[in-house]
Amino acid sequence: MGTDDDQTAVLLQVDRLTVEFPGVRALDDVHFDVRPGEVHALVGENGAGKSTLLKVLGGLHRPSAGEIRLSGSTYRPRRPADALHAGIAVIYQEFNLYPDLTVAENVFSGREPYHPLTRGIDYAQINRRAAELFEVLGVSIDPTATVGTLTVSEQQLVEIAKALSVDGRIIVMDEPTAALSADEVTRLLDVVRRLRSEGRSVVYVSHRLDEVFAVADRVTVLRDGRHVRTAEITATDQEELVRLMVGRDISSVFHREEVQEGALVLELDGVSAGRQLRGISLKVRAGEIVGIGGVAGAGQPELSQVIFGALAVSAGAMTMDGRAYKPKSPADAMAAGVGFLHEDRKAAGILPDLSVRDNLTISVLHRVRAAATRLLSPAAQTAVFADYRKRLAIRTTGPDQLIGQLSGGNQQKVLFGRALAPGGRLLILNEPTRGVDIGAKVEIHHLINEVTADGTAVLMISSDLPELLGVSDRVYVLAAGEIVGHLEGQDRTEENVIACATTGRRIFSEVSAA
Amino acid sequence: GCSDSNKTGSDAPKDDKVVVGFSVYDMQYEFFQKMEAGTKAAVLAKGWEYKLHDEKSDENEMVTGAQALIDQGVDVLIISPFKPSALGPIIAKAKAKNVPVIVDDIGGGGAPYDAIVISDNAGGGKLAAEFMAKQIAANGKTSKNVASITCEPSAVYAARRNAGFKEAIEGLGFKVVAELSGNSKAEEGYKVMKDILAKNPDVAGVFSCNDPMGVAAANAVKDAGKNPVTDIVTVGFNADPEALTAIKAGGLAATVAQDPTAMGALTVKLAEQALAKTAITFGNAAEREVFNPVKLVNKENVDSVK
Amino acid sequence: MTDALRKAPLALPLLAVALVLAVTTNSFLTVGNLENVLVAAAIVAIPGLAMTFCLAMGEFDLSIGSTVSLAGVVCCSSIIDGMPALLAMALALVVGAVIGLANGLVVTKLGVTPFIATLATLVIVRGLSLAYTDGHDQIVSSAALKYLVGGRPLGVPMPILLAVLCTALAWWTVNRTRFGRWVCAVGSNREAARVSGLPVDRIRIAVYMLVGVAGGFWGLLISSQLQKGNGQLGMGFELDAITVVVLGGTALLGGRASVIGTLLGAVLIETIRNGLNLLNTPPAFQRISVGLLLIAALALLGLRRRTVKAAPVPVTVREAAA
Amino acid sequence: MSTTTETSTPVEPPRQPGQDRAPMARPSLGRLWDTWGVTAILLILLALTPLFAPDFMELENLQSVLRESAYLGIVAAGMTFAIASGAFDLSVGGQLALVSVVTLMAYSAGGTAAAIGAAVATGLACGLVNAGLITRLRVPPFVATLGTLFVFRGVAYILTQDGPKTLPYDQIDSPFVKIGGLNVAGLPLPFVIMLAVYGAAWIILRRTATGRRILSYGSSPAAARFCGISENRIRVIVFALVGVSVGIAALTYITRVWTADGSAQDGFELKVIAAVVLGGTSLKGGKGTLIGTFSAVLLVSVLNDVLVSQGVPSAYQRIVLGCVLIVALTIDGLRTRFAVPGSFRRAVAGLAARPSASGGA
Ligand SMILES: Nc1ncnc2c1ncn2[C@@H]1O[C@H](COP(=O)(O)OP(=O)(O)OP(=O)(O)O)[C@@H](O)[C@H]1O
Ligand SMILES: Nc1ncnc2c1ncn2[C@@H]1O[C@H](COP(=O)(O)OP(=O)(O)OP(=O)(O)O)[C@@H](O)[C@H]1O
Ligand SMILES: O[C@@H]1[C@@H](O)[C@H](O)OC[C@H]1O
Ligand SMILES: [Mg+2]
Ligand SMILES: [Mg+2]
Repeated sequence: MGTDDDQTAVLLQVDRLTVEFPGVRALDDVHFDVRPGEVHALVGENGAGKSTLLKVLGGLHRPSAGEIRLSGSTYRPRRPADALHAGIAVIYQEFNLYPDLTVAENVFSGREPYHPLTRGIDYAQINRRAAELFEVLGVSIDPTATVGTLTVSEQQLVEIAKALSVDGRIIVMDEPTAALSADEVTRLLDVVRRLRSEGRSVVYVSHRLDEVFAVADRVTVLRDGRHVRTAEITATDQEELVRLMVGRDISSVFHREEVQEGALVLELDGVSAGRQLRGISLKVRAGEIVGIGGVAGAGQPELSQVIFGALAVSAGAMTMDGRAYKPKSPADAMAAGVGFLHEDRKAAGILPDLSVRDNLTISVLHRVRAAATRLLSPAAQTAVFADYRKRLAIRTTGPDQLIGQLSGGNQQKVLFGRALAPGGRLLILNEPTRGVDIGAKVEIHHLINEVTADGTAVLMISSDLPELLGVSDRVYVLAAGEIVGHLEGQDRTEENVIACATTGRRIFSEVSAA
Repeated sequence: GCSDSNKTGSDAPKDDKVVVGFSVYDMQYEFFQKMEAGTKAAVLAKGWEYKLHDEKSDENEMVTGAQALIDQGVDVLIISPFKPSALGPIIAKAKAKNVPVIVDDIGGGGAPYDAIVISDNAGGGKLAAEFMAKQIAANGKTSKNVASITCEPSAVYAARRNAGFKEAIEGLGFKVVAELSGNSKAEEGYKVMKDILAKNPDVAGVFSCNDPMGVAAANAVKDAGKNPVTDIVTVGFNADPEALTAIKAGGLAATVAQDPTAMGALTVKLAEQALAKTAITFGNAAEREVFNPVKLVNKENVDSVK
Repeated sequence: MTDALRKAPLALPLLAVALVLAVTTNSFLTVGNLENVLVAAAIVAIPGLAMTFCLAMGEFDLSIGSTVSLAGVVCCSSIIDGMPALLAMALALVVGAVIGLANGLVVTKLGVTPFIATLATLVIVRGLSLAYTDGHDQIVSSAALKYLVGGRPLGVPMPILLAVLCTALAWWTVNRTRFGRWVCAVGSNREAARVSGLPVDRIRIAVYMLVGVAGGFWGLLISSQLQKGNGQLGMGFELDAITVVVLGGTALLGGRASVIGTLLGAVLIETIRNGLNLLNTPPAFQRISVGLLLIAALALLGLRRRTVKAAPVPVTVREAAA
Repeated sequence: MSTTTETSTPVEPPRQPGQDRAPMARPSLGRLWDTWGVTAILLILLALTPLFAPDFMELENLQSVLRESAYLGIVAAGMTFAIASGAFDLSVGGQLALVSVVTLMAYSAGGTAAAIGAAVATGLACGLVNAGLITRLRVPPFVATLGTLFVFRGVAYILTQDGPKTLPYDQIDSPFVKIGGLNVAGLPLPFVIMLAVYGAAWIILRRTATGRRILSYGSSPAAARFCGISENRIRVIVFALVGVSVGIAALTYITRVWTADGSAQDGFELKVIAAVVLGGTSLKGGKGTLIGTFSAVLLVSVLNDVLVSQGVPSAYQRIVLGCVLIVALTIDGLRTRFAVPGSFRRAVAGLAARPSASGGA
């Protein structure tokens, strides 16, 4: 090994890296390095090229120019297996899990140990080791559960466990916390610190700058595929990072317009659905933003899907605008004026083979047809596309780009636009800003605010506590499929939400009961 | 080189040389290979030109290819039709261009062809029945139960064989206790025979409408520990080489032979008559049928069959 | 009981069909007939097991029927040419393996969709087989070959014994070995398998070779029964093999393999076929019955599934968190 | 030792929201290939054909090729919808047999109009039976249509137990028979019908809400559901479209071959599916190209015609046809592999730089 201090201090060195896709240069002459035992954060707007850089490290993309050196020697992964052999474990932004296999099988895929006696896969061992990993992460996930039945946040945790189970020198995490609850984030950050103390390096991508400041030693900012700055974390601050990322100042203060108490839009009365939801009663009024909080797995997606007609009601009743509301399918719900954003972008959000324009207009096809012929009008579709692209700052090469080729955050913006497009009575938003950058997050919050001004009611499910409390007028808290809290006014505090969600306390504000 | 017998440009003067087009059922079967050889030899012997089209067991290919032969200017069309009932459009086109049509085997489908050379399928079935009854008696069996394995329901010629067999065997006092389809295939013939043996272990004979099924049925009989000649008289149809081999080895009781080579030669003779507009002597004038005889082949005469 | 049904859902329709046949015929329940049915089922179950891997991997192999033919032709003509029977049989398996390798390479290295690649192989291999035999039967009389279906070690017909062995082996491979898990992993999410560092191309090639060898073996079984090889044999067998797998519950989209299901699927199909013959059903009605019974068997499962699982993917259906 | 590295890039003026750094409107080669690739191969084949088959270009031969490919082409148009929606219909062979038999029966009972009505109605009915099994009884499309393949053929067999249904020869001048034989401005009527079907199909797939929903469902059934697309409606529409296409195709088929029974066009389903997939429609659903299907149908027909006219024995015809299938899709496979700019150059360079190290793995 070299004797030069500056050389040995670098474990991974990326030089003049360029990556091109048809129509886009995703990375342009980028340099980046990782030292042993450091946490190096990578930040930038949606589409800045963060994931692309990580995919190069993981052997998924081949650069068109540039060099990478690992411990001083050339590192040129041709396939993911090469990265694993080199001790680089990557948690990708979009999950890579086998829905049909068990949690433990997913975690140890490719490295399944054989039992010395039976010469078959040692299930006892992998189940035990998976359980241990989840224990470290502070969650209880059944190693024998089928991954396809897990929630998004559980799937994220499986991905994390998978990376931890590899004894990697460098652990790369692409937005690992986008789908995690506050509690789980805290634990993950502890895990990251522990990895560092073991002398391992972590590359950490997140749009949540507080996490970056809580855990990183250094930070690199990418913008438009170019390197902007690398700095010791102590030598910078949030405002500076934001400015470097977006090239301008952003006020992250959300200003909620005063809304006047509207008419009752949706009411749930003792609604149950299988074992997932029990006796849910809640009300949403016109122009109101009602938040739903709780730890992951408390029944939030089920609640939203019951209202959207995707999950059957087993007991209780719903009314919409005072009339009985019994949607048999999402199509029914949409016909009644309900819009919906799913929390699982990849599995139930994007239409991967369709263009951005088609993804945006699929729920409003009747509005982009020529009146006389009832044929779709490409021009009208493009107009819808142009409108949302502008309002949401969607970064794409054009209306015909396939949505699968967008960066994760930009996909999320398209899906948000899709949910918004039909307009109507009620908008159900599951994790509306999952994976979007700081600027777009503010923009989305403004848009939510705007739709309520037209009298649309919003039901927002968010595991991001500041968002939940900052954006909604009232908050219901779910725990184990039941409503355990209803927080209004002064009571809307992080402490109260956490108390209800995790400690079994029940808090019901008395401000305006009915 | 592309100046072989397949090619006659339409640029060749029409009346220079008689061009015969032959559309064959499927060149993947030995039966039709022999028929083709017989036809071709007879055509070339006359100093005529010969064009071949293979229908590949497909009615669409049959119509397209036969019509294409007419388009290419053949003077006479000989066809061994995969689907006799699809001869209509071909003959319509031939009539429009004044091309006589001679059908070889399978069936005429009711269309106005000039003549059809046909094996006596029903007669063959009858021969099979008579032989079977005799052999059963010789075996000393008292059971009056027999079975038959048929081709796919759409094979009209095969249905005639079965009908001829059934009528004759029942006339001899037997009962056809199982009549199942092996879809002309050896694999299925074998399985069907096994099922027959399970249900009617006492059958004294079995007739199959073609030899692949017949030999397969004989194999099934052997696999059940019985003899296909002396226990269960197994008879096929066609005199395919595998049947002749089996008969010699005592692995099949009999088959019914047609003579496809001779049939091919006969169609050419009829074609010449049709071209010369001389009258044809029909075996059955109503259907313009010219019969080609069939004969039963068993251990005694198998060596005389080529 | 319900758990057993969930694991082997075909057991119910199978029992129903068997019951009906036991009542309506007096020959169904005879030893000879049951043996018939089981031998026939074993012969399609063995390639079906290989095909189970292919479907679990989310892919199809349509070429197996042609492999049956070519393998049989190669084996029989080699025996005719004086090759020792065992060697000729091994050669037939090699032919199957080579066809499988070709499929695997075309699919992985040339990036051709499996459906078209194996359809092309189906056409090409059939062409080879027909060109080689030129329509002539390759007739053999080989005791060694005959033993494959005719042998009765321990008094059990050879195919049944082999099918039981193969099923056990396949079950173990699917559920207890890396290879089996990797096949399901590739079928469940091929991209994830690649990202996890699995040798995806090699897994796929191996599965195609497995199907190829199984196709070769199927060819030997057929040639063993018929004592001949022929370019026409095995036509349409690809659908037979795929049908028993699908009927057995292996998802067409991949990710899961039901080994026992395949075995039951084969038994069900052959029981139906046998039953229709015992009942002397005319061919036209046979087709309808096979079709209707296929649909009925799966409809039974479908209706049951509907009552169990109200909402489709990816709604989280799981026990409420503690 | 510096703690902060700054790139030379200065902080740029704020970017307009939605503005991209590399706006590229021109369609990529890959996208063009998706739609037009098989067409290109077809054109190359057509350009080369006269070199080895001079007779091919004769009018009567061209007409014959177009006429005979129509029925397969029409069903392939319908099948494109099924495959684009992520399902396929294995029963089309049975449908064609049944529709043809019923149509001939209707013709002898009520003439041309009755026959045309019966064809479309029977096709539609078959499609609805499939859809019903899939949506009501929850049978997966593969098994449902495999089952109905047997059932439809079986019914056709039952209807033709006393022999195949046939157009009587004396009906040769009936307008019905003309459907298969007539030429319109030199184009065979079956081909004209096929063109019309493709026109209509293209509009449905590309220009109607229904078409967009079919593609969406095929791309991701789960996501489509949350867009308010009803799975059942998609299934019904798609299988009805296949059925109707078989109904129309049967008209051009039956008036060319004049006969039908339960065995008509054995193995039809694989030919149809192969044409659709060869054309570029993805079996995984979500992607469909009618231009591709159309070209693939003609590609196979032209190839078949050339092989037949050159007197190639059928066994070898198969070998050539299979190889062409592989070559056509290899070009497609390589295209996806080298979609990224510069990847081809790098692959070539990589091959050159790797003289003998390729043996091991
Ligand atoms: N497979 C692909 N094909 C074409 N373009 C792509 C592809 N993958 C990424 N891109 C483009 O590359 C650019 C960088 O994307 P990348 O995913 O690296 O962004 P990111 O910084 O990770 O964004 P986010 O925060 O939204 O995840 C984007 O413009 C994206 O559209
Ligand atoms: N496949 C489908 N899935 C779900 N909803 C549908 C579907 N087709 C139509 N709809 C709904 O039916 C209602 C009528 O709308 P629309 O006029 O678009 O239907 P349509 O007439 O069937 O469409 P098209 O004109 O494309 O045939 C709308 O609410 C629309 O969303
Ligand atoms: O006897 C012939 C049979 O062998 C063949 O398969 O079909 C036509 C028949 O005439
Ligand atoms: Mg990203
Ligand atoms: Mg409409």
